[in-house]
Amino acid sequence: MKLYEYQARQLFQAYGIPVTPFKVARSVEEAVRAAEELGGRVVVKAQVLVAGRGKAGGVKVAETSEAAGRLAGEMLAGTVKGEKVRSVIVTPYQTIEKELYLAITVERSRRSAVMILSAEGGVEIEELARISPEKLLKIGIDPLIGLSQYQVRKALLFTSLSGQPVKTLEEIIKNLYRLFRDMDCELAEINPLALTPEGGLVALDAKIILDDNALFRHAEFMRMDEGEGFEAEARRLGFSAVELDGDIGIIGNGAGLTMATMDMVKLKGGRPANFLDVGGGASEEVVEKAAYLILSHPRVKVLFVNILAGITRCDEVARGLVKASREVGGGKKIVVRMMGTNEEEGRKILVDSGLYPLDSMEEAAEKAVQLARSV
Amino acid sequence: MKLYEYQARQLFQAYGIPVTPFKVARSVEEAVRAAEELGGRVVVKAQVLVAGRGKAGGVKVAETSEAAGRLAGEMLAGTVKGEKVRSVIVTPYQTIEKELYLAITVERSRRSAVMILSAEGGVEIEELARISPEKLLKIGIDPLIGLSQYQVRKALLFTSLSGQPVKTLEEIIKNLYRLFRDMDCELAEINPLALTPEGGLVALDAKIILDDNALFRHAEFMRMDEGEGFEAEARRLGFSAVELDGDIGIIGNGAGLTMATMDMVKLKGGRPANFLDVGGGASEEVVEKAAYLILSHPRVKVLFVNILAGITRCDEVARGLVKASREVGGGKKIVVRMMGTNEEEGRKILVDSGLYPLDSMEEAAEKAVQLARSV
Amino acid sequence: MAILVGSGTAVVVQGATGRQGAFHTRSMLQYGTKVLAGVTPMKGGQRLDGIPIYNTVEEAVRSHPEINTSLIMVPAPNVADAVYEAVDAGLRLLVIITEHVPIHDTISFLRYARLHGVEVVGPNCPGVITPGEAKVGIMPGHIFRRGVVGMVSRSGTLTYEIAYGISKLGLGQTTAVGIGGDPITGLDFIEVLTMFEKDNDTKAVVLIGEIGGDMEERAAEYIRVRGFKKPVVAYVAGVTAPPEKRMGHAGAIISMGMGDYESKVKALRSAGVHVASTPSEVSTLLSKLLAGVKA
Amino acid sequence: MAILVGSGTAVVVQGATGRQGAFHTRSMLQYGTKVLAGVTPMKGGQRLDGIPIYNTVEEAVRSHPEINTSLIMVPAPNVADAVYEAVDAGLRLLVIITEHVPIHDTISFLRYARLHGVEVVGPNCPGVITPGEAKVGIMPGHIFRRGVVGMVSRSGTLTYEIAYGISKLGLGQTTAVGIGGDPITGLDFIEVLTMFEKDNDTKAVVLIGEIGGDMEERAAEYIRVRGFKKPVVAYVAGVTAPPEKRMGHAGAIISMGMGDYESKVKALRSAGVHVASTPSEVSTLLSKLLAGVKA
Repeated sequence: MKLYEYQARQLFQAYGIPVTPFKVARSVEEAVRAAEELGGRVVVKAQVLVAGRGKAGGVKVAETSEAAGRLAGEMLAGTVKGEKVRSVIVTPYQTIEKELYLAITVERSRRSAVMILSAEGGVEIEELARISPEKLLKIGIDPLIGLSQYQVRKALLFTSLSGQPVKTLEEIIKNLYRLFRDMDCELAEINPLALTPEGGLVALDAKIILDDNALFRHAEFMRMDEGEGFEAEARRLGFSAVELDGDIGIIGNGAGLTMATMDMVKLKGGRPANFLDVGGGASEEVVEKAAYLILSHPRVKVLFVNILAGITRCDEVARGLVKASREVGGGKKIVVRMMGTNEEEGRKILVDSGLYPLDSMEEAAEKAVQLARSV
Repeated sequence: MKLYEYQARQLFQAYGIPVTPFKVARSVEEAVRAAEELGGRVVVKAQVLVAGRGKAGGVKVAETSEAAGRLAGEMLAGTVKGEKVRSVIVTPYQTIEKELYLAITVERSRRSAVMILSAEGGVEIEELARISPEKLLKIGIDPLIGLSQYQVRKALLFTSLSGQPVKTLEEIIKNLYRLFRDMDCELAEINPLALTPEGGLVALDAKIILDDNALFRHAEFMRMDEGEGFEAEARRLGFSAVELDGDIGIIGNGAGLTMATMDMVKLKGGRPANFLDVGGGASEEVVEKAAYLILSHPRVKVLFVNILAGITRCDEVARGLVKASREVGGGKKIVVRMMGTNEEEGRKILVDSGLYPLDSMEEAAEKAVQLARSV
Repeated sequence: MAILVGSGTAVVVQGATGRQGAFHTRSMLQYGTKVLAGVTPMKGGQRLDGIPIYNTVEEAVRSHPEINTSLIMVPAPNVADAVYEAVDAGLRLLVIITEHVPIHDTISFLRYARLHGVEVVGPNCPGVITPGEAKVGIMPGHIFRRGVVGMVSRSGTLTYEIAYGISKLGLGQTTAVGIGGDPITGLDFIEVLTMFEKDNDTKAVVLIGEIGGDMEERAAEYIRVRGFKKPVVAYVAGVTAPPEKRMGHAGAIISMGMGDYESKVKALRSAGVHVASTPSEVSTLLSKLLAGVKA
Repeated sequence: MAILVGSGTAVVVQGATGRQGAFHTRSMLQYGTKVLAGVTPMKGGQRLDGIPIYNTVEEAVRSHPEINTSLIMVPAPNVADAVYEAVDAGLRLLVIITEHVPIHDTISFLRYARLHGVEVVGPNCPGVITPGEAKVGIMPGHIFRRGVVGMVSRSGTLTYEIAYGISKLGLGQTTAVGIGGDPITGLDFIEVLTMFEKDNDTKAVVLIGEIGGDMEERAAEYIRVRGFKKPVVAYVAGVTAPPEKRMGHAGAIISMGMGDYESKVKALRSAGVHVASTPSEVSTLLSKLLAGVKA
């Protein structure tokens, strides 16, 4: 779960990581008041989760509080890369002596957390990693020991900072690691971490991704998903789902199979409307809900269900599909391919309701594409 | 560093381990007031560090507050097994359904912490370990993982408690381990942990030994040693010292050598007055202080110094001894045996001052014993 | 031969009495897997389909010293503890079926297991099957048949899909290993490839990947540099997946410019791996490569 | 031969620029030990008696790949970190001189080192010397001479005392290992005995114990049960030590009915170990046992 910048900044503050002062505003008035209280030149930043906000006009400088209000108003009325802006933050414009990059994240290949540090911040770190890998320091962290003092020292030596900023950076590194572990982060990133002309270090941005699987340990972030639309609804029902722009709805069990199904539809010339993985052992009710959700989507013409039943049982799947198809009219077609546990029973239920299951994934995909064209 | 019961109880409280209510009293009046406030039958417990306080009359039951005052007065005026009583605690008398034993300590042979649990508390645990080892559960704790939940479960299953006490015990075990780690304990012990007739669990005693070497992490316990006498004074000077009842003072460098020196004196028929290890690399000043401390002890007739100089330098030792011998008169003799780094220089300094170093430890010990007899 | 599990495998199921645990314990027993015990705290003394349930792994191992493998199906928050218990009890192979395990837990217990020389498969995986010998997992056993193809996969049901095709062709499998769909897993492609290379019965390997991460790229690099001695056929799911979206589980995500389909396929092809564009093409390619090899 | 250290030993000193560190680094160099580098954070680039100082162990090892051993002399609060750094840098043997290391730190870093297969001697020890080859420690080198007796000891200066006697007799030492005086140490008596048993040059072993703990009893049990193949002579300090008093350091304490002199001597004698009643008697016993053995 990616946090909004203001949430990440609040966590930084709670963990003693210096950030520029900031205020969250959800209206023009709040933005004006925030700018007045902060005084001087400010930055207005749209609170969105998409990447690349800056280049998309989501971060702007205002010389006066009125300008701040106007910018906030524009942002709050619009979207950034398609994402609706619900709030902005207002924060003083900070003059910068030098920018650093500091992050702790999970590295798959090392099977551990890594700290990444660069004396060049502000830039896209992936870009930097490609062009000048020598400017990046990566330190793998042993999970049983944690970040060792010697590793912190190594990081400090790498920056070639001196004096007070070294001590501040040491505290920031230790606190960021504490936050990363305590909060079950997948990523905790400060980019840029600014060295000010006064010799201070301060985070100008804050990015945190929490591990969804660990939210049970962080009740404060276990709020209901507030979004709208297909994906949010699917999440509320407990599915992993992604919306796409085609007309063939996809239901599969297991991420790999569902992706392969989606890929197959595309390969056969069709356009998937979504990806929806019902997971393992889906019951009749679960299948019904999933099918209903997709069949009721206006863009969907055909629903293609591909189930390989291991824990899952074909009869349950069949019953769920039959129910959903009865609830949704409108001439929407259902193509089913299923195999495995209780396959015969499942087939019988489908056939009795006029739904004819197919044997192979390819055959079924072809059928779905053909139906979508003919509707 | 062994804590007083009241200090250990305060830590228990801070870590959510239930203890019976208690008040510390340093006078008869305080004890009477404490007993009045607590009401009913109380127990008065002398706050001393020696083991076996109960059998030595340091724990007594009082039916009235006057009786509590009287008992406190007697304790505060006296000693328990030779240790002066500076304070007592007053705590309500607790009826007991069953007694448990719970401790976490360091086990040398496992090179790790162990949790020890017994459904029979109150008794001497060493005694129980000898007679009925099957009544003790010992669980080794991996330092990199900590106490695992499965180990806690194993402990709970072992007690054959049921219902609420199981949940309370689970909390107590986890909290005791947290305390043990956070506070760098060598031992954290609850004996007895009482099951009350109401189904509660409460610690009736509290024993904590902190690791002296980790006190730098626990500034609140880094108070100056308040004791009196030779050992306390030696500790304040930074030496490891133990007082014995003989007349030959012993200074060595290194615990093993100093013990061997002491043993040798005894073997040769002498009586060591103390054990004092000046440690490695002792400077002139350090040696002088050590020698002065021992020479000024009224019981000491002869000082036997045995130094094997590695980091330590014989010339420094010699200079320190010469200075101390000049400061203390009274016909006290010094026998020196030294070997190693800068040996020749050291010998010369001694000889110039009329102190003749001997070559072997045995020879020197014999000389010291002989001198002690003749003084 | 085969790898990881076989006739010498003796299993304890941690979390045996839950709904899923009981279902799959029965299914493994029916398959013929030597499941000797189950463990569920506070349910010690019960029996399940004839096998005894113990409170702790230690007790189970004390009563059945031949146990060397654990199938872990406890709820996600308890997986780390189950691993510590199994490692401390001296087991040699852990297969973790549970999904949604917190990644920090996974990082810690994998390290602990590795330092103790214990192999871990998973989490979030279907398990390991050596057809005809032992099924330690939740896969439908009848889809697999004894044969010559080693399978290693990040995806559960997709493995069944492809295994079915291989079985139908008559080639069958030596062992199929579902390494799991999480970003961080115990055994990875490279480690399983190494095992298959040493296994004489395995004549070819099928590698089933997904978008996300760089495990396929690293496997390709390993094959390219080391010169893997057996033919490898790969299928990678997610060619049409959009970037920055999690496709079902945390492992399958094209993120920060990493883990897209093209990069994986390019790397695999440059290592001499035969990449199938559909699941069914895997069998087609295999049958060509193994023409003449007797299953 | 000899054990632990020898002509193949190449040393980095962690904490080389402190007063003690510099003194002993020089002393080891004078002895002929291959000390290739020192490490002191923020002092990288300096030199000390001709050897380079680095900021990190990693840098030292990168510049001198033959380094396999670290002598750790950093302040007690920093020892744990120094161990993690040395283990992570791939060293194989760590000798920790520093005393007053918190016991919880010791427990953790010893476990970490052991899981990585790294040997640790100490903390709170004089180090290891193989006379004529390498001195990795703070002992006065001239007391030792090359010979046939393996020495293992919980006590520093007492080792010198006894080594001096052995050297004077002309027997000399293969290796002398000071395992350290703390309650918990890296290598213990049993592990070092095992090494000496395998070392062909070692004809007899001297074991120097102290009151406190049960390491002597466990060593005796090991010798008794396994049937140690070489003569062992022991000396145990502290026959006159009062109970419940720490004699100098945390390791030497007769506490909770454990670790007294009688129990140790009884156990050693019943295992066939020759127990000397004074340090000098050790050499006397050795010369009888090794009559005819050429040093």
